[in-house]
Amino acid sequence: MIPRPAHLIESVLLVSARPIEPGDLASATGLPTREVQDALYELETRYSPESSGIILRNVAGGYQLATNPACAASVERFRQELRPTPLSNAAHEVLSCALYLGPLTRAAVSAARGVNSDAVVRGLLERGLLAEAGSDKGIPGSPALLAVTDEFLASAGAASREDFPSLETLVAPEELDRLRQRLNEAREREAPPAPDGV
Amino acid sequence: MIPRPAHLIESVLLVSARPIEPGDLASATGLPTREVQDALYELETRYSPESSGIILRNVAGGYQLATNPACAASVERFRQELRPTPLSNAAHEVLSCALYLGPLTRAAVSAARGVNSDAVVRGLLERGLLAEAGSDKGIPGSPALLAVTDEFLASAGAASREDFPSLETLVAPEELDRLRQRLNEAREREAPPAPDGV
Amino acid sequence: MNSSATSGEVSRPLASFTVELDVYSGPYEWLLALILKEEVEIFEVPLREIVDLYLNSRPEGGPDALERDTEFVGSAASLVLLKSRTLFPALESEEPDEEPALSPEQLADRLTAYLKVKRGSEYLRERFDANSGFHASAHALRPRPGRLRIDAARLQHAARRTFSRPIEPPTAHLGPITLTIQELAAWIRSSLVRGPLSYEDLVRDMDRLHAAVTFAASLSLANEGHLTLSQSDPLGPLTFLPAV
Repeated sequence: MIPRPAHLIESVLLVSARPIEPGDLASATGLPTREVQDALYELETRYSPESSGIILRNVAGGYQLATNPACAASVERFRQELRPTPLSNAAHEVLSCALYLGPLTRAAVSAARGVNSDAVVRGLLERGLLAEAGSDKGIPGSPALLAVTDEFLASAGAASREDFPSLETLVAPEELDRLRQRLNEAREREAPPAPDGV
Repeated sequence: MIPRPAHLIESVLLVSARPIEPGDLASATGLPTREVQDALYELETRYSPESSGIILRNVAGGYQLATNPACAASVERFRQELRPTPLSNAAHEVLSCALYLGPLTRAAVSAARGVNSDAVVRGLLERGLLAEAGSDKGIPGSPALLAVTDEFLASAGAASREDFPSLETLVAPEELDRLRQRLNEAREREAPPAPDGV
Repeated sequence: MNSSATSGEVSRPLASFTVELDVYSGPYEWLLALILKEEVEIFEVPLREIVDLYLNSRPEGGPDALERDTEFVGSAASLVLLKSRTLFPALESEEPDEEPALSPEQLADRLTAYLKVKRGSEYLRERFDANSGFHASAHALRPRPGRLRIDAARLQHAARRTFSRPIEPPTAHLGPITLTIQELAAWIRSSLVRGPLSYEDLVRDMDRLHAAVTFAASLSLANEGHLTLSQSDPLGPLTFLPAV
């Protein structure tokens, strides 16, 4: 079954929390701009405040699905009841990297854990437990640095990072040396030291 | 303007990535269960694969809005993300053990498959498709029991654990007969019947 | 499935080749280390997939292209060998039977049970495939701040586990193979002319890979009836005896 243009636009709108410009809708769906416009007119009727609990908003030059303000009370009650998903072992490991070794890049988190951790990092950013805090200018592409947030501290019942036992009390010195060496090696792979005389 | 029940439900569904149980929809919207059910029927038509790029799914004991798979290419192009690596044969076998024979221990999974499965189990725990659900007190060391998760049900598009055909229907009786016959033949080849008079 | 291979350091040409497999994702070198430490089951490592990943991500040319390819071929060959070693049936027969032999009925029951699991897994694959195109709403609300409780003890445990994970570059164990099973087999046979041979003496100066190749060669010879393996205790010293 070939989906109709309005269906394609609708599905893309569901997976973006931010407004999407018509040009980006066109390139995602492969539709000509004209068809994108027609589909958006059609969706404005389908998702109007009179006919739906979900509305199509045109904000800041882009289009976005949002809840109908008339339904705000239900949405807020739902939010009050929302139980957080428990954190996985992997999430605990990534958080401990950010807490003890951070701010650090995604690549450094992966190097410390020994497995690609990008998906776990994305989840923790979405949950507000990690945040990007500046970037590492010493590495080509200046990748973002990750740090734990105040929300993380509050969730762990800590007033500050000093409330956690120090790294030295958790890990033996030779293991710490190995860890630092692993991180250095990973960093050098990303930012090779300049050769002499340059 | 007082919103219609279906609109209230719709707005709450938009703000959850996870399936919501009918009871939770009722308490968020303040609607009686009966009205929630009626509204869900109405929304199943509005968000059916034929009529929309957004679909109402009944999975893992709840209801969830998700993109229509027919629109997946546009969604994935927009996100610039690849689909997660498909699971291996080994992973599907371990999940089949947990679904049909579980909850069961790691050792029981390995015994059923005839090969150590700990690494595969670790991967599935990390992906959230398996979880430890209690432990087997009858075995020394009380090893953890593994069970499939709601995430598993959602990934399989199943409303509940009962939403799978039984193992007996998946294996045809003729196939079982053939297996036994092959075993008998193999046994006879290994230990040919003694010749007469010996 | 993602992979990448870019030029790395001169001494470790595969340093930046990473693999994403079901059982492991991360640097290829570490996968080798984990296999040697038996933290990853070689049975579960799809060797063909690794080769495909390497070929697909292999950068054209570059100053160390030949070295990189050689290194990869060497390590991949080692993996094939290790895998075939673990699949060798003779290995089991040298150890005392831990499980009593299965009766034909028990064997049939066990295979029937496995067949069912297998069919169940095939059904699940179809089901997962059919449902892989759904994407959930990105408009999800976060729970109110403060509702999540992070357990400090679990966090410390995670830190300890992560920071003391024993990972070191393992390629020293896995130099290119310089001896074939045939060469080793010929060597073992000529040494056996002088009488029984101790496996431990034979491999004393070898690295782990060559010791494994030697073991594989001795299993081949035993299988063909050229020698007998003798081991009085489980995991005890192993002696090769000339075939009677």
